[in-house]
Amino acid sequence: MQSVPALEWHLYQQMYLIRRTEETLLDLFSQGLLFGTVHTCIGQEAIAVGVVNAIDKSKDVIWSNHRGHGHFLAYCDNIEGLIAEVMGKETGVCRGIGGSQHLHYNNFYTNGILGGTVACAVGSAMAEKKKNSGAITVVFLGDGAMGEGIVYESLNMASLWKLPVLFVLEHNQYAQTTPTSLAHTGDLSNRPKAFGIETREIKADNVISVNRLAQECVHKVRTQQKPLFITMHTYRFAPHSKGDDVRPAAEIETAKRSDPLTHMRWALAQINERRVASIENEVDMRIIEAVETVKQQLVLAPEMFFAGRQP
Amino acid sequence: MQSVPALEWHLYQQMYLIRRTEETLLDLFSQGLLFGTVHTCIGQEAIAVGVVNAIDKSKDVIWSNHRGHGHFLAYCDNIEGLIAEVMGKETGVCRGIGGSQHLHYNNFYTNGILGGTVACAVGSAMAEKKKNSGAITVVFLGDGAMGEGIVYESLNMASLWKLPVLFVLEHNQYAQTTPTSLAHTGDLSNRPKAFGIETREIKADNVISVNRLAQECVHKVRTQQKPLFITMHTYRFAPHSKGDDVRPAAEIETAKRSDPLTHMRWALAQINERRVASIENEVDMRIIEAVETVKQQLVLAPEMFFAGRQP
Amino acid sequence: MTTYLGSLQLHLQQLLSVDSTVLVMGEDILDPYGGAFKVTKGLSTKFPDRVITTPISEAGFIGVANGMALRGLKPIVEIMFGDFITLGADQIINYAAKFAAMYQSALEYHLVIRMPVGGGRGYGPTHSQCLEKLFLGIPHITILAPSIYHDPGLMLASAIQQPGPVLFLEHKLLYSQELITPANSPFAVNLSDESFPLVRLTNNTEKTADLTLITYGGALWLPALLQKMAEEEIWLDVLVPSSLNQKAHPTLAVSASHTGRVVIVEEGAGPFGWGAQIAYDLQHAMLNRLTAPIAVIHAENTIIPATQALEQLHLPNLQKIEQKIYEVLS
Amino acid sequence: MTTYLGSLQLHLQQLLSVDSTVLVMGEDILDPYGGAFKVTKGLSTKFPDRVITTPISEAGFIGVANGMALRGLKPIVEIMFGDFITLGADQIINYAAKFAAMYQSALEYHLVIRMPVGGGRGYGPTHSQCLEKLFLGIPHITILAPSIYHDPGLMLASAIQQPGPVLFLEHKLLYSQELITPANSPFAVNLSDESFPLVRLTNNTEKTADLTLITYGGALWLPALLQKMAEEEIWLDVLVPSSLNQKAHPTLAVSASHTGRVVIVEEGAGPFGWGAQIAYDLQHAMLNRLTAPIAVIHAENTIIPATQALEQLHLPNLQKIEQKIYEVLS
Ligand SMILES: Cc1ncc(C[n+]2csc(CCOP(=O)(O)OP(=O)(O)O)c2C)c(N)n1
Ligand SMILES: Cc1ncc(C[n+]2csc(CCOP(=O)(O)OP(=O)(O)O)c2C)c(N)n1
Ligand SMILES: [Mg+2]
Ligand SMILES: [Mg+2]
Repeated sequence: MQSVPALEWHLYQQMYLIRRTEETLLDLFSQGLLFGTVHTCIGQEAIAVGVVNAIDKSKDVIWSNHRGHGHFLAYCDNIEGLIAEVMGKETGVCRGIGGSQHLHYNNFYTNGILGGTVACAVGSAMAEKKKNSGAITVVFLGDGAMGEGIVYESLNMASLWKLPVLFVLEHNQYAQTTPTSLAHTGDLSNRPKAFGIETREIKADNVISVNRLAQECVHKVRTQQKPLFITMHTYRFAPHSKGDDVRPAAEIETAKRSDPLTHMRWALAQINERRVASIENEVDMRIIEAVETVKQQLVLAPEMFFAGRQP
Repeated sequence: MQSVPALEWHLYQQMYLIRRTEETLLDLFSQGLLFGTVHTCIGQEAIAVGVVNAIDKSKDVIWSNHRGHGHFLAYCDNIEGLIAEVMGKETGVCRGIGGSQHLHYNNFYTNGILGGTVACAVGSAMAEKKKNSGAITVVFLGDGAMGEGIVYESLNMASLWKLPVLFVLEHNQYAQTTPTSLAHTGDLSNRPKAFGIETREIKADNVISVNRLAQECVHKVRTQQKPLFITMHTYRFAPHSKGDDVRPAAEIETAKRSDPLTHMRWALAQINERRVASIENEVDMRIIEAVETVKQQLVLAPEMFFAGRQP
Repeated sequence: MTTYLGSLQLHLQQLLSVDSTVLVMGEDILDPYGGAFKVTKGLSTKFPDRVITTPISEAGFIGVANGMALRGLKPIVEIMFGDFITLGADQIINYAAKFAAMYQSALEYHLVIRMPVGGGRGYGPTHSQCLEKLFLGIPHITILAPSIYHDPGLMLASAIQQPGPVLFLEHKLLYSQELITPANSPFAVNLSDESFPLVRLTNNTEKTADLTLITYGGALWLPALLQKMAEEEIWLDVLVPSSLNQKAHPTLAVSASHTGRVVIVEEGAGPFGWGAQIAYDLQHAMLNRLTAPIAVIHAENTIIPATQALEQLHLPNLQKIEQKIYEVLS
Repeated sequence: MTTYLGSLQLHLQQLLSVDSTVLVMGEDILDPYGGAFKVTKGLSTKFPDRVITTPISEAGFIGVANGMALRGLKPIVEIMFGDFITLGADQIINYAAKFAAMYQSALEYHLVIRMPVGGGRGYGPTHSQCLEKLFLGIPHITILAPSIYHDPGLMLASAIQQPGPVLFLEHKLLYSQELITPANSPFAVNLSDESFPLVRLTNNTEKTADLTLITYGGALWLPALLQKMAEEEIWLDVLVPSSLNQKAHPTLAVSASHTGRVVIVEEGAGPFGWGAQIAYDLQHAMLNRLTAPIAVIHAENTIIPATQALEQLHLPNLQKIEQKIYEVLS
């Protein structure tokens, strides 16, 4: 039996946890137990897990987007805080006020408005540099968000001011229902290059390779104090949010053949199938428990929320 | 005596007219006869004249910016309409309401807000393409304006939709008081390239070469129905607007050695000094007359202007 | 039966059919998806050249629409959620709204920007706002907000003929609603004879009303309110303008001078909204005839919470409105 | 003698001296130029690391400031002309204003956005506006507008300690003006004891005032108006708040309930401005004590013309205000 480093088990555990948590959220949605919007990263987990496990969680800053559950769970493993938030309970990380698209926890931030997060990320990188904290900032954005002008303003400033920010483009070929070819010209990686930013590119179906590349990049950003941009080619298996999928079924099926989760499961199962099962079992139990707990929880008391009103 | 095509005399005449008109505006400003802001293109005339004389003035569209007098005069030769506008008289092309930064005449448009004009230009190119008018759009922007995100949104759309728009970057090395090195990274020409747009570059001190390149580009844009981006390296000899110059005097002096006006004058004078003098004389007279006429003119009657108010 | 959505879809089709200068732009508007709220459903199949799906570049494509409008086309732009209109603020305020007056030119300029607004779906702080207050009082912008008592499609058809930029607000909760007309309404409904009509509703056509209620847009609480008040024998004169960026419609003052009591309801959060100006205009027109201070109800002065129960409490709702009516009547 | 500009310069220097987390960003703010209106003059020489000149990317650098503020720095951002704030609307409304409430977190978050506003210099339609109405009524934004009766530098120092984003409006005509204090004013001046004080001015301390005049910001016509009215024996109680994005200061209603007559003057163009809400609050608080309708004067409901003579007629001016006062008094 070949020995596998603890890291790999950990990365698999996180990917599985994200997948199952999001599947659970979709179930809860179908059951009418959850309201609003949910954007899952099913199929893209290798990015969240690979990248977030490359940073220093004690100090580095993350800016995520509308599709942020995976980044969040990889960052803090707080299943209950996330489910409660999405279900609108007071125990959610933002007490149910932000919801799925507006998460904040320690150094983790998201916003439901595309593009602007990238400027904020450049700002947090600048702040940490000024404070000499040694922290870097990672910002996740989609191919669609590359349509926003503020992204280019931000690339320019990050490069101009030599800021420690790692841009992670999750290129899943679609923005909602729009294929990249109807939204962009040229290779998206050329754009950061034009602003003097070094780039990397990877097919993000193997969490180990993603993590290895991310580690290299994080190190570079931290030591050289300048930005770097990684394009991660990926695909989401689930609809944009719920039931709004117009992609060809065959295309989705083909993409699923490079499911990062299945592949890693297969590899690890070769080594220790029981361990895989036990990891999964543990995660399943945690999620079930989290859901049961959250179901019992309350919505934030109105007087608590409205106390924060402006006069 | 060597024969020189009529075009060259015409280009010189226009450059001279622009230079003298703007010097006159600065004088009027100093005399307190004119109020607000005036941004002159003194030193950059070869761009306005070279490019605008390459288009089909009967149908092509121009979007200009805060530094638009030169583009305007090269387009329509309307000295009186411009001076009156800047002096706030009812005979101005916008009846004195727009002022120096907000000009419109036939297919010529400007706005005092940087960047947004580029999106409008892409829109006018799209409109003319949809209408099959055969018209192209030219948009002038400065190196500073390349800081605005909407410029990149526009480059992307122009390229994506294959629109007949010619971007002309007047790279005068400064935005107001800020040298390019404090505002941008990398070579600005790489940015349009990253959006799949073909680029050209020229030192814009010779109006003939500028015009030749512009003709080639206009032809290409019109026949191939896709965008093109020219970077014109230039320098302004006068302050940004009035008295706000912090550039080293020596730098300005050096730049003046490649004054496109002086150079062409010298070349033409070799051939026919009297003709040069007579062209200049005629222009001088026209400007003097225009100023005298405009001075007598009135401000738009308040009831005329305020009739356009919203209820 | 016609729904709000159906009317918009129908009239968009007609507009594109009859006028070849009309075109539609926005994010994800192509078939089979047909836009986040389905308003453009079927359109790109029929008019592939004039239905343009855009990159996620709200500022940019509003700018593109500006350029098109100046060159004689009539773009109808969809902003996927009204909350994103912040990104187009410059193109609307410093470009679209200024062209005609700034150039002093009799421009043929037509542009409509459609956007779904409002809460009630648990979409959270950045996908639920009514941000029209951003543009109220900006000269030369027309702001329209058809309710279910208006015909939104008809209004859209008029909007694209209107000179200057038009912001066209569609409350997201209305799409699935059946339109209410004098024929199918349980309450008396009247529409003024204007392109952007004022609707007048009452729960008693015989009696003088006790109170003037003024609102616009979503207002799905209205039928229940009329019913409830009728049960209490409180007679309401309800006025629902569809054009917002102008001083109070004269009929508002007429009604208010009869009732002397006015409640204004708007969904936008916080003060400084539409209602404040309408209240100003009314007190200015007929101070002496007011028997009670004019009251404005708006959403609470904070962000819109994602969690449903709190969202309901955040927005103006039946209970808050009833209570305010009693307060003003007492 | 301290000018408005001098006060801002001085306090900026002090702020950067005493608090190493404060930094300043904007276009063309470095020495020797020191910004389009010279507010940052001298600053970059003293604090080269904390005075950052930016590309022309208003949305982007407000976003950068947002990120910095979330991470514990206190950025003071300059927008060269207030008209360009449209480009930052999304970062202000959907980011800055939402963070604290949306994240339900006791964020230490400080951000001030300074901007020169207003007309009178012939800069034309896109460089002369008072666009604060865009942000009035947006929850969780503080909007400040020091007049020459306030100390703008002191207010700036308080502003950067204020939680949440602050928009700080500096009327461009004020920079060169000497600050008016109780000591050097020909009229009685009082400041309330608040960080963002309400100023009270009167042309007669003995008599009960005939009319309450409420205004903010530029208002350079004020001394001449007080003088003129004094000659006519019309006694004014003038109230000048410095904090705008909130309901009427209680003192306003107190004054209005004594005089019964109120004129509100604001420089923004068109209706739906600050004055409408203040008028609403006043009629709501004391309808019975109003002897005349409240009147609001704002700039004309159109763009600001470049030509000077028309610009003067566009803005609220002495003559229009006088006339309105007579109207309200009669
Ligand atoms: C400014 C803005 N415009 C539009 C939207 C609506 N929207 C949310 S997600 C999305 C698609 C984003 O695509 P991409 O960036 O590729 O991310 P993905 O969903 O593929 O992960 C759109 C259009 C938004 N949230 N913000
Ligand atoms: C959106 C916006 N931001 C800032 C300004 C103020 N401004 C006017 S011109 C200028 C410098 C522009 O530089 P550049 O684009 O290089 O043109 P140049 O003046 O050199 O011709 C600035 C900052 C503006 N008009 N619009
Ligand atoms: Mg995508
Ligand atoms: Mg320049």
